[in-house]
Amino acid sequence: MKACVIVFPASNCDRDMQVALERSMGAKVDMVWHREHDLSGYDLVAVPGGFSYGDYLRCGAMAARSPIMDAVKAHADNGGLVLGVCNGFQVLCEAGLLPGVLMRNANLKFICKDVELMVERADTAFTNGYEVCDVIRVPVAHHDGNFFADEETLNRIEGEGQVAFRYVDNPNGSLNSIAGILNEKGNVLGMMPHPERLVDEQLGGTDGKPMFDALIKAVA
Amino acid sequence: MSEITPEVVAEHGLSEDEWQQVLKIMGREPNMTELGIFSVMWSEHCSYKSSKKWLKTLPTEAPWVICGPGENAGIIDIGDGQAAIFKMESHNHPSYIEPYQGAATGVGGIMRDVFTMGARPIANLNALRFGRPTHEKTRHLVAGVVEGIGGYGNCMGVPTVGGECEFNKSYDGNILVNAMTVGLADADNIFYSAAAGIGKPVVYVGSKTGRDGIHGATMASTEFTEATEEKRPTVQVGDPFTEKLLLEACLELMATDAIVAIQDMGAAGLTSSSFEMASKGGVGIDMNLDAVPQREENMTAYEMMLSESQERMLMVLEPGKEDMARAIFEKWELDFAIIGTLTEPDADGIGHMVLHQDGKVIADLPIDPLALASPEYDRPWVPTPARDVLAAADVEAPKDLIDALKTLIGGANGCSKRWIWEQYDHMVMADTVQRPGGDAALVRVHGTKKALAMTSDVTPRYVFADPVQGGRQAVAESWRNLTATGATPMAITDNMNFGNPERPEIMGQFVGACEGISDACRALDFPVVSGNVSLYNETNGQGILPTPTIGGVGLIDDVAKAVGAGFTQDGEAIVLIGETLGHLGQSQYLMEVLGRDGLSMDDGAPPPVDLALERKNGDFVRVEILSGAATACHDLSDGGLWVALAEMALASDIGATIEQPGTNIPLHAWAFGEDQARYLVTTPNSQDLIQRAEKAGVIAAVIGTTGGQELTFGPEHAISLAELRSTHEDWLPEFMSHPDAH
Amino acid sequence: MKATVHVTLKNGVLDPQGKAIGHTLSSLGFDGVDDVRQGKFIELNLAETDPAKAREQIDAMCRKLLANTVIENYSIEIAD
Amino acid sequence: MKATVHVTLKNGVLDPQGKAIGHTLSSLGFDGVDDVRQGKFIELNLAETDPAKAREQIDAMCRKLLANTVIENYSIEIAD
Ligand SMILES: Nc1ncnc2c1ncn2[C@@H]1O[C@H](COP(=O)(O)OP(=O)(O)O)[C@@H](O)[C@H]1O
Ligand SMILES: [Mg+2]
Repeated sequence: MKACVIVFPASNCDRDMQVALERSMGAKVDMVWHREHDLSGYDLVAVPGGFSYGDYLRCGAMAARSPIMDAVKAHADNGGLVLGVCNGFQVLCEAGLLPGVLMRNANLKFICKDVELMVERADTAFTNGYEVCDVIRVPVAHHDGNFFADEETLNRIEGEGQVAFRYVDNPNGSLNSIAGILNEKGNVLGMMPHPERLVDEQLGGTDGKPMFDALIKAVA
Repeated sequence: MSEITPEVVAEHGLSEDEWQQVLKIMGREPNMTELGIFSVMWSEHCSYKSSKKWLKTLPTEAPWVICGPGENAGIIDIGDGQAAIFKMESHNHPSYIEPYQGAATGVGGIMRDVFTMGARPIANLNALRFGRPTHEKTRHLVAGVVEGIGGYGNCMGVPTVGGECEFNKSYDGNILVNAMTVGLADADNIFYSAAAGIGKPVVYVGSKTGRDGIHGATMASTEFTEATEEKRPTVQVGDPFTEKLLLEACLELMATDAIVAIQDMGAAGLTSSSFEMASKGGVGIDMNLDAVPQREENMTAYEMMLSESQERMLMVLEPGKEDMARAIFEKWELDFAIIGTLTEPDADGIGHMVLHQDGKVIADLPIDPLALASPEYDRPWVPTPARDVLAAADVEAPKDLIDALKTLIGGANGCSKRWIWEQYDHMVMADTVQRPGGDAALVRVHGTKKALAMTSDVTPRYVFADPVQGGRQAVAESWRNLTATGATPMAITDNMNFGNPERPEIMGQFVGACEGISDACRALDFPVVSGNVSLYNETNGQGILPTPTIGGVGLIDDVAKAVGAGFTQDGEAIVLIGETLGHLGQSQYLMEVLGRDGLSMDDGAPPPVDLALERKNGDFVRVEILSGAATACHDLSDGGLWVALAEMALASDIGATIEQPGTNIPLHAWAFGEDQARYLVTTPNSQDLIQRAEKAGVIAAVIGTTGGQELTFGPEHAISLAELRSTHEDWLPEFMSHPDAH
Repeated sequence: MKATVHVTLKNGVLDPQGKAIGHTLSSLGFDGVDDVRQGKFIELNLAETDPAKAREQIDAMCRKLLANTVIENYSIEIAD
Repeated sequence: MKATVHVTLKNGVLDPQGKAIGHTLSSLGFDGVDDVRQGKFIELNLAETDPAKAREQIDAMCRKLLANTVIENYSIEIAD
């Protein structure tokens, strides 16, 4: 297994993601600067949280046009795994790797707290450490996590079973309480909550760890 | 350029005496640019002219202090070759004028102070004080300030882990926004601001200079009147995105050996940064203003030197490293410009600041005479009259003790501040072990078992009633909050917010608070390593309550041994450490339940602070925590014993049964008195703990047992945790849901 | 050559900001306000002096960056 | 009655968003673009049918909520 974390200007959960991956892998995870073009050799590409380009214009919009994103697309097209968390999810939507868009939270406020997620899919490389209907506790920390897609897209996402996680108690107004979605092939996952923040008992829990353990197994 | 008339001099905030001194230093009449520079350098904000004399009396040394006040931030040794760098700073006036941007740029400024010394910021705190909840502006200010702090800190990816938030009429026209940053550096890679090395390049990095906040530093040093509120000087807009890039670029450059000296551009921007670097290094600077990156057209020298545009730094580089440094800043898409060189002092040993524009010398100022000869005042002061101690028996009992408890934990000041800290990313960087809501936050030192504990505290009504005791209490409470986690308190930063120092009563508050802070710092081995003064917090002659905010930092070697405030399991003994006398003067009970304002002499003296007792009790508690005997700990402060018990229950969702006290203190004084030096701990084995306390000469008594879903006080008074929780949690969200919040 | 791009959310796309503004306006006592929508506009200065070419360039900018055409419409105005 | 409010940053006030957009446009290869500024606009529908009164109402809304007059200017357009 070889994994990397993409770094955009003002990514700020890049180190957190690296630490969480390394903790499960026991091996070094590379950081890749957004101006690079090549991701060959990686099994997993993580697009981390943060405020790439200050969240200016639209969250994730400018990062989605970075040179590295062509390589991320190619990686995903070849069946490689891509995990986008928080700002990473926004970037993947803006780049067209995932459907829909993340709008401003319904209450217009930044929200940072633990939330409960219902696991909807336990048969993917990301989620097979959980069982369907498991309720896990993971923090959210975002201003724009309100998932929106037009009716047709939403029906398709639901019809194809692309919803990976739903909020038990919707904190941001997301349609159908969607917290994380997969692409059609199931090799790209985007989610607003931060599994990388709960992989350490000292920080309040380890409900995020099964995701990283599962990813390591998936490509071992 | 306009002519210098007495009016122009007065507009620049210089008194007649100061103007005469300017003429003497210059040996001629200065031009406008030069006058502007004098004006900002000698403003209260930059020169500390009213406070210097008293700040010098604060204890600043300890074996673990690497750098005390005088640099951008204070530095302490936390072992293993690591250092913690921290400071607190106010952005009060700008936040009142434009709450979002004022608070945001305050956070940006304090983070720059910390990373300019080579530290990566690892945590932010914020101490907020607003006017009455019923004041028409309060909601709008709360909403904007909180959003601004979050907007900046969240984007930077630095967790905001603690703070305070209080409401009081005295802040109606002068809110307080004090922001603190704690950073982490290698002890052998710290950067200072003294310039050295004649001929070395002076480099400007970061954002371009615009006409932002010109005269911000002088604004922070004058009283508000209705007229100044109308004038509304240009507000600075923060750009946290650029600051995040600046942070990463600076840290990248700091990992090389290119930097001789570095200084952020804060208040009075290019002026104070360049003068400070040159003065500390005993050199001069030749500066070419044409090379300064500019955002707007036709900027004058005056504007460039006084601009407070954010997200900028000034450094001196080793010659030959310019290209390497430029490449780093270009990678991070930031401006990089060589704008000057260090020059020899003149024949009298005085360095000169020589500014060039369009090929001409447009200003020439002697650095030290200007920077060091800024006036120092011994302002007249009168001590605050002492108040009598209010006997508990003379303080009216509430109709119902549980209702009184609900008032205390469910009002503006006692309620949960969750609505605030849930808008702050308090977990980013994945090292926040104790999140907001406890006594002190705990942030792990990345990759180690160690953690830093941090808290901010002051009880302004105590300081008002007795500045000396109030000053002591602020430091003691900070020390207690750190201790309650198991950490060893290390050092403090202070942020002295007061009214107009030209009034002897106000100056007396300042002098008294300094004395109290000094006493406590000495007694507790808890030196002051950095700080900030904000005076003239006064509107139309109405001053704020004196508010010397204390930011405390402590260290715990093994964070696994730390405890929280929440009860950990059913059936444990609850032990009260310290003596309960039922002191109700200046108490939260007096204010919130009886509706007094604390201003009248009848509201009594604040609780006295016995520093030897603080130390004895705190040291005892810390040992009990680290040995594992104490499973939870909370200090007693606002609202006293019952409030502390309620907070412990709410932090855990475990109730408690409290026994009737076996004393002759009136029950309401027992419940809500604010005697100092007290803690609550829980333990599975109280006998042993009490025995050890006796041996140490510490007063300790079992007062109840944890368990259940209620808090029961004797047979007669009980409240369910559910009711307690909604009372505590609902006030702030409900208050802020009103449309005035916009 | 100065130009302005207006970006609006497509019909049927949720507008949390517009909704919140509408709500606040009515709780502030402004009655009879509805259909509140928020959009953004971007003003820029182009070196290009030919209006047709400028429009083409800006159109490309919009498709590439300024608007997310999945949820947003845009319109271009060129100052003359 | 339909109306639109345009809110812009005052002259000289830093516009971080505009700055970042300008930067990204040039790294995407769009040359000769400068002075990028971002603003917002709010469209609303008023029950009021008298244009003068509508304008007055909207002006009050701007001062109370829609614009931050410390750093922003606003302008009102009423559709006829
Ligand atoms: N403005 C704020 N920002 C972040 N945390 C806050 C703020 N105000 C209060 N808190 C948190 O709420 C808790 C209670 O605050 P406070 O009553 O001041 O504590 P204490 O009495 O122990 O000093 C603390 O954990 C504090 O950090
Ligand atoms: Mg406390």
